[in-house]
Amino acid sequence: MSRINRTVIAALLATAGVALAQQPRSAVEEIERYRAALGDGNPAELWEARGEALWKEKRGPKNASLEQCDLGLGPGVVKGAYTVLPKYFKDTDRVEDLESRLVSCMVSLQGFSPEQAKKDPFGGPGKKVPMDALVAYITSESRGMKMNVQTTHPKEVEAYEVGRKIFYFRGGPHDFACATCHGADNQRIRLQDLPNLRKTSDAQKAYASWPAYRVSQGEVRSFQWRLYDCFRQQRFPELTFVSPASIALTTFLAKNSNGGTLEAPSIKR
Amino acid sequence: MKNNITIVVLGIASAVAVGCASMSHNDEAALGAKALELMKASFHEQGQAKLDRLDQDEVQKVCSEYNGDRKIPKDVADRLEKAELATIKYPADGKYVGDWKNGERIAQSGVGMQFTDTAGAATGGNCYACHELTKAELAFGTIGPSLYNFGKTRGYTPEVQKYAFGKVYNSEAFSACSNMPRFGHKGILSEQQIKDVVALLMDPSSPVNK
Amino acid sequence: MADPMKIRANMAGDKVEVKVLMSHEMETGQRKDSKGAVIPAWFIQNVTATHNGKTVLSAEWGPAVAKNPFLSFRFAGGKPGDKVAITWTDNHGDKRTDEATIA
Amino acid sequence: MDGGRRRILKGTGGAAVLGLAMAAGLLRTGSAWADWNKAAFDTKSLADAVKAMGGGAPAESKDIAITSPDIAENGAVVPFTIASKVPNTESMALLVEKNPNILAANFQIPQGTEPWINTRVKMGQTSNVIALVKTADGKFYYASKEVKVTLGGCGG
Repeated sequence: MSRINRTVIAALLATAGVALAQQPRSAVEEIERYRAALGDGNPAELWEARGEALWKEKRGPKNASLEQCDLGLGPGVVKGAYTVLPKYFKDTDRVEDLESRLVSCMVSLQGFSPEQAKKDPFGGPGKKVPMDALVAYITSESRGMKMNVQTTHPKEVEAYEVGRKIFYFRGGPHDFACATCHGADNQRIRLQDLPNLRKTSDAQKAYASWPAYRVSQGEVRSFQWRLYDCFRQQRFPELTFVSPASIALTTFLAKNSNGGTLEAPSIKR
Repeated sequence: MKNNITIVVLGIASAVAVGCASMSHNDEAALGAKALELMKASFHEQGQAKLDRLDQDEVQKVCSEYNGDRKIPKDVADRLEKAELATIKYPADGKYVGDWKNGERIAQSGVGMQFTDTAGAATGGNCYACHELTKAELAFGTIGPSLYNFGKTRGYTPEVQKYAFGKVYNSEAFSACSNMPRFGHKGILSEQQIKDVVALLMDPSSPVNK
Repeated sequence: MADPMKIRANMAGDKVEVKVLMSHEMETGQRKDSKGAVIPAWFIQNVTATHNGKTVLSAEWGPAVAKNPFLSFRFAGGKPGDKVAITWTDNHGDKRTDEATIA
Repeated sequence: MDGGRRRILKGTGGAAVLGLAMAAGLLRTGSAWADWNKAAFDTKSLADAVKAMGGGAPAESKDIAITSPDIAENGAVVPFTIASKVPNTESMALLVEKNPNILAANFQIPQGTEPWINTRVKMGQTSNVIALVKTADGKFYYASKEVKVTLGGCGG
């Protein structure tokens, strides 16, 4: 808004007796107020409730629930599980993040084919998918707990190191890497703050705020979606859901956030 | 290949075991190869975005290695800048400055070349994503420096016009491993579009210089 | 079948503060799909809140109310243990009622 | 959507088309129309909206407060709290001047309910937002403030 407009409106408000309580605040301060106003009443709760019901519902060819799924802390333990993911799992002999682990459990416990389990990774307008709801529920059960990802198994070490390489990988017509936007302190794209994911404090805050309800889309978005859409905007080809590169990159980012308190599902622009 | 991976993993494991933060060049190269292999298997082509977007050119390869705490050595930077400078195709008519109003539209628009975009459709430069340009637009990014008053402070000279054209055409020619896309070299913006963006920066009547 | 609402009703001083989240697309009828066809409007038109059978709020909404709507309001005369019921009706005639206990 | 409905009614009038329109959810049947003021939701200006609600010219009032951020990070969800100290407030509405239709929501406030509402609306662009109050004696009062809608994210 031009300065003149602001003055006119301030005058109008003053005339109307609605006193401007403060001096005009900066754009960044106003965005902070916007976010704070949304914090109370996060529609992600609707997904969490749906996810909890889905977790307990008997589904698939084996007509079984997911309740015996081992998310990393033993079969059936949901509380805190998200804080240790991604993690190496012996039964599948690979490192899995939450979404890929859910796919594995849908296959092993419920009898879905891998294709069926991966078919609808993300919701959209008028399309609710089980994956988003399960992710919302499971992460909400770790809310307030500290991230604690370990790289003790050689495959965990490898995933972390490969993930680091992917983070710095520049490609596509625009030469973008993850690091292009997330490699320096105190930067913004348009008005959005960009966390420096090379720095512990930023990585903690950023990673631990996903998944999130995105108001611009009206959907709960998982971390797999976060990477998928970042790569789209990097002008890369389409990232395959729960692909090895996505899990490696997640391992790198998740471990860098260790010690950060999970504040998810959160609400974001 | 399988043997190679095992060796890489062992290399990493030992590096971690001794609490070593930096790895040898060989380990990094092997990891890079592994990462590329994994990426090729983890992305699929969609729309205009084919898998060859993962094939890095020299700038992308070198700048992926020199990142974060590893600063690019001066001789490597000089070599890159020289090679990139040679790619710039300056306008045959010698005119660098187009229409700033169109330049403003290009600076605002971030569409183009994503797998969700229509191939061949006009693309934007998305300058505001990273740069402050005018006082009217509050939603500007700070990845790049403020370009407000670009022409006013530098002077509306042909030399600055030419520099601005070249910088937008191929930023790597002036600053190796810059975060800024090579808009001309990579065919993101046409010559005319770059002229229009130059006008936004260099036209005395552009809001950038108000 | 619409998803359940998420309703919270808490004492705030001598009043009851109600916060409710509803699961609804709130499609404006102005958007187009990827093929260029207009997506028909689909939105909640009426919301009614009752406490002990008495209406404590009623609302008419247009499609400009945000997707997955949030609504908060306060009324007097309630006490912990009482029930608050919310009903919405959309322009398809779909309807949903949920209830919460005042805490 | 209402424009679409009028077009269908005027343009063809065929029963089959109407049937299709109903099936597509463009038209509704039944009594729900009765308690949804379609005329008011079709209006484009404050004056017309008030007229459709059965009032005359609204007066600006200092007893109405709109609380919201001055800048919305995304227009899809903009949070507002509206509160009225106007005596005998009977209903409160939220209007967004530059939306395709100005009226976003209207709340009936019975005795015992505080004239205070917190909700979220969509804004297509930077606009004045108006809180409109109707009193028990049929008078209308309003207050307004501008909210800027910014382009979020990477802009792509």
